[in-house]
Amino acid sequence: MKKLNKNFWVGIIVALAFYGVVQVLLTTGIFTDVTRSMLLLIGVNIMLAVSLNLITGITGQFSIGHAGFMSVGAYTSAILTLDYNVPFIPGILAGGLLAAVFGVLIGMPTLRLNGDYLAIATLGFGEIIRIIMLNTEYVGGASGLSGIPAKTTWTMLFLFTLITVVVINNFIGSTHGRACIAIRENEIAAEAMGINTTRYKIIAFTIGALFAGMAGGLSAHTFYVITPGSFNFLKSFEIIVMVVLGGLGSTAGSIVGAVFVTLLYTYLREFPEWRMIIYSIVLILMMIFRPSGLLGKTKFSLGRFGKKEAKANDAISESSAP
Amino acid sequence: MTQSAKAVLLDVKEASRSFGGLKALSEVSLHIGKGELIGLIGPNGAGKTTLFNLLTGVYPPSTGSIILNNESIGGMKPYKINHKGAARTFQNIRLFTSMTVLENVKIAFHQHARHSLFTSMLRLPKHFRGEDEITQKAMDILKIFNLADQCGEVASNLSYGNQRRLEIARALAAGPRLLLLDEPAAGMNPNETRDLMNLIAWIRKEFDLTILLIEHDMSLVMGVCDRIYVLDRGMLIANGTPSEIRSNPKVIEAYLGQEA
Amino acid sequence: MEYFIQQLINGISVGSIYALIALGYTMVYGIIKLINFAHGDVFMVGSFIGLYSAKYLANAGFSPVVVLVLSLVISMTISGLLGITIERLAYKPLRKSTRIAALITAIGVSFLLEYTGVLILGPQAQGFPDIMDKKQYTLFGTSIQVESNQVMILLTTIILMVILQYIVRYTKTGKAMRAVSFDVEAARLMGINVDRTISATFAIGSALAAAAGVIFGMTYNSVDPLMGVMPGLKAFVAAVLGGIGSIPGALVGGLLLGTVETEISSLGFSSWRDGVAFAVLILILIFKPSGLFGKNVREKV
Amino acid sequence: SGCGNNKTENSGNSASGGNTAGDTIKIGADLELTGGQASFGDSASKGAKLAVQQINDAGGILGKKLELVVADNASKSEEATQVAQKLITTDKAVTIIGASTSTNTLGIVPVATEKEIPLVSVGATNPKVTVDERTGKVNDWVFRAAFIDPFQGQVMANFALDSLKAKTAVIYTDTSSDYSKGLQKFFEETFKSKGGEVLSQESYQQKDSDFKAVLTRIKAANPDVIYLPGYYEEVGKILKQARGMGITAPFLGGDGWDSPQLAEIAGADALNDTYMSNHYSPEDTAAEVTSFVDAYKAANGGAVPDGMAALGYDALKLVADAITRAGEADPAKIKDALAATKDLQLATGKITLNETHDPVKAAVVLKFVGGKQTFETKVNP
Amino acid sequence: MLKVQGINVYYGAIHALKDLSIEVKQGEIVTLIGANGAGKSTLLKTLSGLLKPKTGSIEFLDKSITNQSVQSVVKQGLIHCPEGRRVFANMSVEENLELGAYLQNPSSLAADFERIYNTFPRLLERKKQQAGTLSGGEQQMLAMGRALMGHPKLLLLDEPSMGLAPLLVQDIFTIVKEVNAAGTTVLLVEQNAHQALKIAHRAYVLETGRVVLEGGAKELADSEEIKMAYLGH
Ligand SMILES: Nc1ncnc2c1ncn2[C@@H]1O[C@H](COP(=O)(O)OP(=O)(O)OP(=O)(O)O)[C@@H](O)[C@H]1O
Ligand SMILES: Nc1ncnc2c1ncn2[C@@H]1O[C@H](COP(=O)(O)OP(=O)(O)OP(=O)(O)O)[C@@H](O)[C@H]1O
Ligand SMILES: [Mg+2]
Ligand SMILES: [Mg+2]
Repeated sequence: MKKLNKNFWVGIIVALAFYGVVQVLLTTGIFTDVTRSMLLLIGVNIMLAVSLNLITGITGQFSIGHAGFMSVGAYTSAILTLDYNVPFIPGILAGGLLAAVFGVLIGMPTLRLNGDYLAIATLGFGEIIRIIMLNTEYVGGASGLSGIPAKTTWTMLFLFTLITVVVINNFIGSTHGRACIAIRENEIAAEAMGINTTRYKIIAFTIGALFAGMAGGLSAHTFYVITPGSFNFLKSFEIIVMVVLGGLGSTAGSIVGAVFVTLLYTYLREFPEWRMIIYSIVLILMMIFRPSGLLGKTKFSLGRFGKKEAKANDAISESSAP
Repeated sequence: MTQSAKAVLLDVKEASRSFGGLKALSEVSLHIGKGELIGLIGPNGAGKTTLFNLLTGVYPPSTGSIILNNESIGGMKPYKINHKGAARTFQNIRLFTSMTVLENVKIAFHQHARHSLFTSMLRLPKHFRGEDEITQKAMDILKIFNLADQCGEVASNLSYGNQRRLEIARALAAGPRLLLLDEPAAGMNPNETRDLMNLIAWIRKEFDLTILLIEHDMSLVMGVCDRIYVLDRGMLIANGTPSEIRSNPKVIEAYLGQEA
Repeated sequence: MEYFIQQLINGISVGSIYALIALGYTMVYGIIKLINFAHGDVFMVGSFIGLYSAKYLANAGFSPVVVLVLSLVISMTISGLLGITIERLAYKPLRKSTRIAALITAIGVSFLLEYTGVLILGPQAQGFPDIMDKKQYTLFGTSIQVESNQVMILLTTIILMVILQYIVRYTKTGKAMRAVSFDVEAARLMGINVDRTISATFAIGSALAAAAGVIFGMTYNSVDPLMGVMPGLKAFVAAVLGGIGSIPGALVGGLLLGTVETEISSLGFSSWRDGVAFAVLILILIFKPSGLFGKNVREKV
Repeated sequence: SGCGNNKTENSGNSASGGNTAGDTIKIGADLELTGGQASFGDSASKGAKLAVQQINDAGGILGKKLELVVADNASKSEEATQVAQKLITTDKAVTIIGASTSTNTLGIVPVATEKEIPLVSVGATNPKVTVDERTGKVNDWVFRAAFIDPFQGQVMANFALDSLKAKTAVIYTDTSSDYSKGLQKFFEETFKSKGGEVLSQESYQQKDSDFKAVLTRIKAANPDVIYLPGYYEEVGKILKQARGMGITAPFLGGDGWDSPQLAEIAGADALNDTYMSNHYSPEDTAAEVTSFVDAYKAANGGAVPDGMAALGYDALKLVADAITRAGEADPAKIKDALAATKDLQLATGKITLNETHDPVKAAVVLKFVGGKQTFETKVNP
Repeated sequence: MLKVQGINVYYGAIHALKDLSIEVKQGEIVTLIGANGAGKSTLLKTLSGLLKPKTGSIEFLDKSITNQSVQSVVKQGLIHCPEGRRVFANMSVEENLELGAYLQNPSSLAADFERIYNTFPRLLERKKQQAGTLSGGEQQMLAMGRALMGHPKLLLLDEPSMGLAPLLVQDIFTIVKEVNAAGTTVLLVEQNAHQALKIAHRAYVLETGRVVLEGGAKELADSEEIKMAYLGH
């Protein structure tokens, strides 16, 4: 089909080539387990960042509850594979679906909220999910679930990551994605132009949660243990950092951000007591010198909550010179 | 009255709206026939924009009813009203600033898109047909407004005058029956205003539109409108042809002043 | 009944700590619309400065009241300067960027303070000396107890709130702060020194955080480099609950959050405490989308 | 361990005497050097380093020096997994010690099992670390230095009933910690089965500061004893607030109380009439204990070793002993030797590993007097 | 009073003002006219110090203010009433006016309020209303009132008549004349060139960042060239 443009195919081919090379390196043992774990972690983080970018970067809905969706997926799929002998892939998909249900539930009541109020409400939802897990003995309470089989292979993870990126990117590149961007840019105008903003906000939350849930499942089946504590608001922050460092609103940016943060974090492990200090200094410097992220467009306003301060007054200024 | 002959498109019956203690509109009634070009004028703060906001669902009316094309739209959500056939521009330009000119117009076509979310996520053939159609139609509109050359430009990079025109183009793209323009000539110099006037007259014919227009530039209002409604402090004080309005002492006192 | 009142008192005392931290949060937010996630960590720094000054001053033989006042002053001053420094180095370069970029920087500053603290002070919690004895008062022939500290915290919070509200509403600096918060450029055109106004905001906000830190240390006797995380988060919730940017809102939000939490615990559901508290928050926001005191400023179309 | 001197060495570096000439035997330590449990990992790594130093000073094992490779798992189980992979594949450790909590150890267990490398957990107390919860099978490759939750819980329940003559108790658990929940469960079982009554179950979470709401409840319940199986930081605050509110009942706790900061936070007065179970007492006069305490103090600026330091020391000694008996540094042989550990005298007592790879050793009950731990009694398993 | 010599101003790579020189004499009303994007607002922003010229000099009352801060420029009596009103949306009308007098002696505040409320009675009616909810015209009055609170010696007005009802447009121009008659020098930017030239003494015409014409207001108003390009007849 000529319309699947060239970039798309080039992207797919590069991705497959990358997959092949890594696969060879892994089977020949040139890449060790350590590298493999890191690659899996990168994949999971890409899924998280790209899916959050849909909610926050594209639709402009500031969410600090992404770790909550991730945990729903992680717990659901882990319980299914551990206790019900559900095969791996259906388990992951089920985790994603349940997370998507939570996405709808969380999306609905928070639709009345904007900006920072939405942020705190999503943070609250994320914490509520965590506290439910913490107090439910069936899912292991504080000690969580352990002994989860490490079924996430490089091939699986690659496929899931690829699907996430392609599907979300397809969405963004369609009229439906444009509707979401319009909401971010100017909600009042979007609504006046016939866009059902409520519906698209829920859709963004749902799709975002779906993929975050699958990422959670894949992560649980990589690292054996999940505990409620690993899905607290700091985890949500981590995902936001990836999205913003990469460039809010850009899928490619989210990928770059996820890779960058994961690598930074992994390599800094060599300096335990300096790790967080260096990490935080890197964050600050990056934002000062590249406030719109590694791949961000230089001129990029984020609707209401990402608005530049000088524009804060545009509600009342009738015209602004171009 | 002239409009009785024509079918009524918009019928506002005793609509009121207050903000806290302030009565921004009180019991305003007006009707607009299909195909008319109506001006809405009045001093600053008279409630003109507020009336637009009621017509487009930004606020529900406190009391009263609004009937568009035989259907009550009072209190409906803005996007629904848009689907029912009323589109507007804003007094303070509200473009999707970091989207391109073309994308801005495409947004308005969204409601007419025939490809579903699912089709798009999987890039099924229907997606491409749907997107092509939208692009095609959007380009057609841009050509009318002489904006086709700049279709790839980010909206915020357009000059002020072009931003105004893009907003009108975007509203037109939604395929309205009723077009509401809020001070389209603000910030334009007399030359640019004259061009705009011609454009409005032209699209009215070309698209068979009914237009309601707020403007403080009397050359524009008097130049193109069939009839004019005058608001003052939330109340309708006059209604008539431009020449009637021009000589209406109430309007002169409240709005026009001696010189105009 | 006595039990209920006792728990209400407990709740108010927890809430007034939240409120005290929330004041600084809301103040900085109100002026530059930045969720200053490092606020909780300035609170931590303030607490440690208070700890060391109190230890030093007590060893030097000053009387408890002098120790308390001096430690507060020292801690508030140094933290205020720290706040100004943070703003200059980390936030000022981002004034023209998106708010989310500034938010990421704030997260960075927060980690930086926390882990510099860990590096220098070690990860362990340290005891905070009892600067003043805590007295228990029993209310008129009932078994209801009130601690001197609880009264002090509530009073401090209310007094600071009133002062702050006065500053922001009625003083010239306060009006300048509000002007800056709405439109920096227009504020400049009024002759307002924007940089100095923002610095003043950070200084006041950080000094408030430090005061909260010292009082917190005195009350709970334990300080550690990560101590700011939870109170910071709770205070943020309290500020949002009250309507972020609103100074009385911070007080009411804090007290409300504190009492809700305490009531849940007192009913025996303490493991669900934070969950219920967040649920209450969300419910309130659904019915009052900009918090209890936040003005629902809709954009005028 | 006091503050100011807890600089840890970089994980990649050798933590031994620095003698890289000749053959070395590498042991990996997967510990919490940063994050929420950093103080445990820190103590454990100091204890382990001391053991390595002593062994190397005495000529090493099988003619080779030991080398300890310490790596930080940031108090997160998924990082513990990655760190274990690194220690095994990159650093070629023949055995791993760590982590200092059950959850983080559970992140290492599958890696050790898959790679067939023995793992000796320093501080994991949850039974499921060595015995698979679902199959009930003992994991061949996993061992531990600490006694398990059931034992500690039982010790304190018995102590409450027998020594304190308590009939009623309230249990106040840290529900965000599986350690605390483990102790709670076994204390409750034992206490009830022997005729005691548990009046209520209360809970708090880590990093809480104000406990008055629940303490008001407890005060109203008026129990004979309060079991408080938590970590020192919250315990300190709880004791302080409880005593301030006039709760006079004895408080009992576990090894999580073990830190010099406890007395600092709670104050000496609040600690009166409180008891804790622990792995060892630094005041124990047994030769092994005193020599450990003295050497640790000498190496760490006079800091008194806490329980986790002793366990870190013991975990390493367990490994060293197994390597010696195995006769070569081969993981499979070390594993078999570890399983056969018997009557090994260490800092925390004379250890025999039972069929579930858990140490069978005595626990001590310590009483606080004037803010100091004093030896109360020793309870044999 | 104001002497601008050869300034060049850039927005990043965009060269917005090119070697621009103008002069305003004490007591004058000088108007700047030009199409959208000619650089009129940019010039005013540069004068008030919001933008810094790369080269060139600005003298106000015989002192150089070329690189001074906005604050000190305002202090010397050069007050800029910006394009698009820019009122403080969440503050009341009264508080907005008070901020206009930020650098003034508080003792004269009451008198100033009265002066402004006399000029704009509508503002008195809306004294307690949040400025953000005022209508466009009301906001413009507020913005002007706020600038006048600062006792300007030289007042820079950027499109004060935009969006105003015809009656008010006349009012605004009348007010500008009055203000000028009372001793304030005015530099006025207007799209409504017709009206602006009527009240101005002199005018400059800007095109793409350059002065292309200057002269007496009457002469320019009569010039065919100007009529064609800016007056629309
Ligand atoms: N959201 C609101 N809250 C409070 N008052 C409002 C609101 N919207 C409008 N008003 C008030 O209602 C009145 C009418 O305002 P509106 O914007 O409709 O005037 P307008 O006729 O469009 O004036 P202009 O020509 O200046 O734009 C004004 O006094 C305004 O202050
Ligand atoms: N912040 C900015 N960044 C980049 N370019 C700008 C900026 N502001 C203005 N410009 C550009 O500088 C030029 C002059 O703009 P200016 O606003 O001074 O024009 P103006 O004469 O005031 O026009 P108008 O009549 O529309 O107000 C224009 O080309 C404009 O696009
Ligand atoms: Mg209007
Ligand atoms: Mg301009």
